[in-house]
Amino acid sequence: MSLVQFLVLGALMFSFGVYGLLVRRNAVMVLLAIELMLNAVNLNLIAFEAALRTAFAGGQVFAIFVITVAAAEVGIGLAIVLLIFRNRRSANVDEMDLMRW
Amino acid sequence: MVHASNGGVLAQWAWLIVVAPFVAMLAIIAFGKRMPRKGGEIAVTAMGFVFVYSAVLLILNIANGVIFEHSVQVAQIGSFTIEWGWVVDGLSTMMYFVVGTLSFLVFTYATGYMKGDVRETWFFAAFSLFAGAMLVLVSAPNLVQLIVGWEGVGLASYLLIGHYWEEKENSSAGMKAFYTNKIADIGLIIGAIVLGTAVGSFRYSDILDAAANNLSSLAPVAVAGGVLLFIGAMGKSAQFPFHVWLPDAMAGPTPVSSLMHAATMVTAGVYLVARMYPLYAGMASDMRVLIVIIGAITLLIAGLLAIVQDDLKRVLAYSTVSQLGYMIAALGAGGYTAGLFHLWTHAFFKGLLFLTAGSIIHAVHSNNMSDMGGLRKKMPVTFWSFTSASLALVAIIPFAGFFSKDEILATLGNNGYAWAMWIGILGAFITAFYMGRAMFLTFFGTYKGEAHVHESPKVMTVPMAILAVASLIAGWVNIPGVYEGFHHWVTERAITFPSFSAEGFDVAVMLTGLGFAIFGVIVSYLIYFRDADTQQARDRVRIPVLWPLLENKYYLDDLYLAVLVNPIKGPIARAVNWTNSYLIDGIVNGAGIVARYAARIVYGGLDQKGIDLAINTAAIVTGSAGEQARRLQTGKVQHYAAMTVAGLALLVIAIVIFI
Amino acid sequence: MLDNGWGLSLIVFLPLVGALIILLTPKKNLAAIKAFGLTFTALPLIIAVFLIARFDYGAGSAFQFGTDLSWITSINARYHIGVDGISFPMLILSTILTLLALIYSFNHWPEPYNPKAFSALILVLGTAMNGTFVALDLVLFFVFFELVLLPMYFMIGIWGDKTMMKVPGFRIEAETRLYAAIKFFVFTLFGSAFMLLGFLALYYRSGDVAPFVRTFDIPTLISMGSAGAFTGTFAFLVFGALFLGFAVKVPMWPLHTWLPDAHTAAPTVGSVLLAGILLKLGSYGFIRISLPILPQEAQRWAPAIAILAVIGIIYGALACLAQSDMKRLIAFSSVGHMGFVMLGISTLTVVGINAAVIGMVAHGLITGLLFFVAGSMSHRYHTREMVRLGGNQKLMPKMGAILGFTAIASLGLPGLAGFWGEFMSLVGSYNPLAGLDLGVFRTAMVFGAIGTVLTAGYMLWMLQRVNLGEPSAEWGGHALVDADSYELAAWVPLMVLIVAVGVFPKLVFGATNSAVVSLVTKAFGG
Amino acid sequence: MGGWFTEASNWWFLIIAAFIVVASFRVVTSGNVVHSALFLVASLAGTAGLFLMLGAQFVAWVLVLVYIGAVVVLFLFGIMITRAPTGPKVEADNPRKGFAATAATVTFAVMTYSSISAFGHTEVSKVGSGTATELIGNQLMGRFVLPFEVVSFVLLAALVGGIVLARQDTSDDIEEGGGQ
Repeated sequence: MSLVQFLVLGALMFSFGVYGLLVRRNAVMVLLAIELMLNAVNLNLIAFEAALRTAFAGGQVFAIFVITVAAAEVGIGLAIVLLIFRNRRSANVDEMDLMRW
Repeated sequence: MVHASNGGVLAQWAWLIVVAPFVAMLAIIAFGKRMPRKGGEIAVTAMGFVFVYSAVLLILNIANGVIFEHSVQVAQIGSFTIEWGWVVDGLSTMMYFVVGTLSFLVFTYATGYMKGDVRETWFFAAFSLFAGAMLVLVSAPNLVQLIVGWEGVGLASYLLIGHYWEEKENSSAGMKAFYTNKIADIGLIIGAIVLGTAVGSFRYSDILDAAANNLSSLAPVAVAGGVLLFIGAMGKSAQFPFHVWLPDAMAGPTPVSSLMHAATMVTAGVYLVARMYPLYAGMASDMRVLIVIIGAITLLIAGLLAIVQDDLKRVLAYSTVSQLGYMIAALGAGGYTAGLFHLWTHAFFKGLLFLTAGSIIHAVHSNNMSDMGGLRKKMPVTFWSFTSASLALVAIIPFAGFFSKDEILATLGNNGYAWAMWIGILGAFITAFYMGRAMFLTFFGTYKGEAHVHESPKVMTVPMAILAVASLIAGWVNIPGVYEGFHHWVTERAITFPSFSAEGFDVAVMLTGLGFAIFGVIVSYLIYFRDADTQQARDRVRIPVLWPLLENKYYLDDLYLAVLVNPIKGPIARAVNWTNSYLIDGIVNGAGIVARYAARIVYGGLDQKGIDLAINTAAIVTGSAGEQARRLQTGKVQHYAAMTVAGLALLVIAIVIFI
Repeated sequence: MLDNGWGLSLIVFLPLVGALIILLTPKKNLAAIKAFGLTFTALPLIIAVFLIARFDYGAGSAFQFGTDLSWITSINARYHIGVDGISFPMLILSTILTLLALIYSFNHWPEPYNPKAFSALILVLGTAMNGTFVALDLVLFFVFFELVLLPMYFMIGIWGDKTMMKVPGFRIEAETRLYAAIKFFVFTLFGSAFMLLGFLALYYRSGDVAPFVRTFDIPTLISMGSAGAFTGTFAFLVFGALFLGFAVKVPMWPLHTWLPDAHTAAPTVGSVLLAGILLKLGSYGFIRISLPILPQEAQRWAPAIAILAVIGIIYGALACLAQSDMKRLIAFSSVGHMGFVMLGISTLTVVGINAAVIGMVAHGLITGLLFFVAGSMSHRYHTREMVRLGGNQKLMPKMGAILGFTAIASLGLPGLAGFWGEFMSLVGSYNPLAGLDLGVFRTAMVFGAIGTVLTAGYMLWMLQRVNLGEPSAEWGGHALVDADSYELAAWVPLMVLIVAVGVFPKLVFGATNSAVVSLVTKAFGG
Repeated sequence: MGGWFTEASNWWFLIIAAFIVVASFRVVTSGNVVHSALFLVASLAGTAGLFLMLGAQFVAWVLVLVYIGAVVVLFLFGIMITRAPTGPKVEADNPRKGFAATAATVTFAVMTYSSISAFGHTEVSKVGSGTATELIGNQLMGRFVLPFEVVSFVLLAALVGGIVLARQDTSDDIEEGGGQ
């Protein structure tokens, strides 16, 4: 098995994530897309770990870290979406332009 | 060179003369208001001190001659040193004495004249400032201190002319005097710079030594420097183009006109030319003809103008301008002693004339001669001093004016300026004419004013009496051929001076001058003796008793009137008056208006519209650019994400392509 | 103790300490604020006077009381301070004016009433001004040069004139104080940006010369410059950059439009310090940095500077004739007077530069006093329009007398301080440095002399419109209180100094002459 | 490239990869948000499979248990609470589809190009029993102890944040006097 096949797969998943990020109107769906992108990163990490076989299994350790960070991110993300939903009755990303200068 | 001592301790302490008036000024400002005579006494005592000290110095100089110069270095800039100092030599002792006596007498006179004035204390403070500044000017050993005194005197004249500044014309007259002087002062300052840098120092002694032995560096600039300094002198001594301010200066109280605008201040220009005489006599000699021309023009025009004035003080003002023309012409023609001697005598009798005019105005409360007349019996002392002064001015034999004016005419004649001499003689006639007119209109005929006329108080009449005597004996100091005193103790004893021959006694010129003077008096007697120069007044001339006498005289009179007097009195004088007030004054006022108009264009157009416009547009443009940039900030998260991704993509492509 | 740099550092930083202390004192405790303010401005003056006694006038050219500590090692910027014959008079002037400004404002806090902030700002301004005159390192100089802007910006911005004004040439209305503050700030910043470029260029180029160590140190740069290290287009660009930075501050002719706006809007004390000291930073910069470090370049630029200076003189005078607002008139008169200073500098001769220094000192004293009086009068009459003012001599005799005295001093009456600056710069421009174009300088001299007449013109005309004549009915009812004790306490010292410098110019020339002689000989030889 | 198909594992790889690709595609394109979430689960599961192939057993099971178990369930809660549009014909995408597609393809192209050019021939070594969990544990507590602590802080912060955001909400109600 060559490393590239995993990298290509990761890149494809990442691109789907990007597409989803840019296209989705609903905040939750945007978060899903982000999860997808993070997962692609995990795949790359593990693939490189397999290729390089470092003594300290850096890739896998980092994959774990990525997963924890992703979890934290989802926690907060959903909390915020919840709050906005409560105020605006809609989680539609297009209408959230409070930060317009 | 006549042997001369260094004047011993008296000369060392001569700087007291200069400092005394300033001390008086500060004293007056400090506690003048509380003094019984509102500060007048302080001023008079200070001037008394100056008078006594200068008299002693004069006597010392007459006795064995004094040449002394000392200066204290005040600043050192590269090669130039700036010094304050004082000079005691023939010329300066003479000027000290003139300023001293005149100030002392006029100050005492002023305590009476200005009693109860709205700002009496301030008046005496400014008057002492003037005296101080004049003494600084006269005592200066270098051009820089001269400029300090020069502009100080200019400032004092501005303050004093504008004394009654409630009315706008008075303050405008003061400003006009200051501007005209300031414009002429450009010449003085640039002349001082030109000579100073050429010689390397501003000291008279250095400059005059350089002029005496034709220093090479001075040669190219000597004439230019001479002309420039003379322009400065013309401003201060009210010579032809710059004389416009003197008649307006009569807006000031009469003691001011008497001391400043007759005796001392206006002679500063003559003093400057006299002080720089070695330069004019030596290297800058070929510009001297210009001085004679200007002097001649001034004496003629001013004389004519004096004829048509109704205001007594203006007549005297124009007469001063005319006499200054005499002095300048004399100096120009090479008559160093003649010019200075006339300055000496003129100071006394012209000062007195103004004092008498002041006492008349004080009594009649009006300047115009049309409100006067027949004051002979009511104001005897004033009348007799006025007569002695005008006889001196008209240059009748025993009086001072005769000797000095005669010497001027002799100098003009002998030094190849015959045309100037004849203008001088014509001037003598005109002077006699307008003085006669003034005399008859004020003192003879019936009293036309309403105010109750009485003789002025003693404090005013005593100085007048003293000056009356002075204007008689002042001339005897230098009777040509009999006692050449003035010539000795003024001419030879100057700090640096090539020896100079005094003018000989020219009988022919003397007689012609005297003849014209007497003739002028007679003509004015014929016209104005009884009453104002109205037509019916001249008819009344034919009273029966003097019928035959007046009759033939009358024809003679008519002949002269038609040939000589009327053309002069009538059109020419009026034309000159018109040119003076509309043309020259017009130019002066026009310059003011043009300057203000240019200012408005420069400020409005260039400053506001030009440069500021550029800057404000720059500000506005940046503002609106900011406006457009704001629109990018939509607030939608996905726009930002899209932009980031696009940027990332472009970046990576760029890296891949270029690296 | 005070000789080895402590004295100067104290003079510079005491006001800053004072400002901090004032900020800590509670707002209501006015007495404490006044006490702190007074002590922390009086102390620098006392130290300065102490240093006058110890200043070695003979060696005016050496930098005395200096110290040289390393500051930012990475770019070799050093805390190098020192005072020589040229900067010492300016330092004293700055300490005096700061103290008088504070004394004056004890009784005249400008609108909106906030003595704490206002006195703190004055103190910070004091530090910045003293620092600039003392700095002998380009970075230190730049820091203080910029620090000056902030307090002045806030002074004009907050305490300025609130009336609305129409921006000339546009249909935009703006509050005078905001328009003026921003214009002042951005204008000067624009200039100092180029100045910084010039400093950096010098810094890098100094690396290629003898000790091959890049330095910001002014004396070392001067020795390099006079040895001919900076020439060619590099020198041209650097001089141009420095010229832009300093010319904006002087202000020289085309870059001057911020001055009248800043002065009309600034509170009294603001415009006094602005005219008194801030304008001098530019011309001081020329004398301290541009001329000695780039001598050849200075000679190439001298005629241009002279022409701009003369235009400044005539332009300033003409603009004054067209003014109806008193403070704006005085502002334009500053443009004229600083024109004389720059004319003096442009001659590159000992006489000229001496004239420039005494011109700066005299202008600081005279225009400072003029703005004090104008400020007080506009404070009492609530207007600056001269057409409504009139007969001030009758309503407020003391104020009128002081205004008269200062106006006459300002038009350069000989015997008062103003005359020496103008006269000596005319003497200087009559025979400038050998090799400079005589024609340009002599015509400049003539225009300068004409400038003095125009100055006399608008000054006396202003006096007539404001002081003389009958007071208009409008002021009949008002109880106009004449100059009070605080004002006199601030003004009398200035008047005494004006007369003292006028009658005895050695007070200034004594210190500056040896310094200027050494500067000119080192820079231009001969 | 020929030899690539001969290996058995590659075949497995192809099957799982196809499964992952379809799942991921559906995540971002399905109209129904619940479907997206479930497709995400599928794609994660596929990845876990790949991890097993690459010998990262511990991480694979962590992925399954933690990620799929907890995180995606949280998502489902979120979806239900926000009553996201689960109806069929809802416009889930905004007008910028075209741009997003191109951006995604460009990113994909760029990443693949650089991966191929950089790691064209590196081979993934066949692994025996996979990395021992013990090794990962030692590393977590040894070399990576600092990042480990930092990440725990991140989680703590997320937790506290979540509580604060949630709690703040109820206080508003009290002021509004109940409601909701």
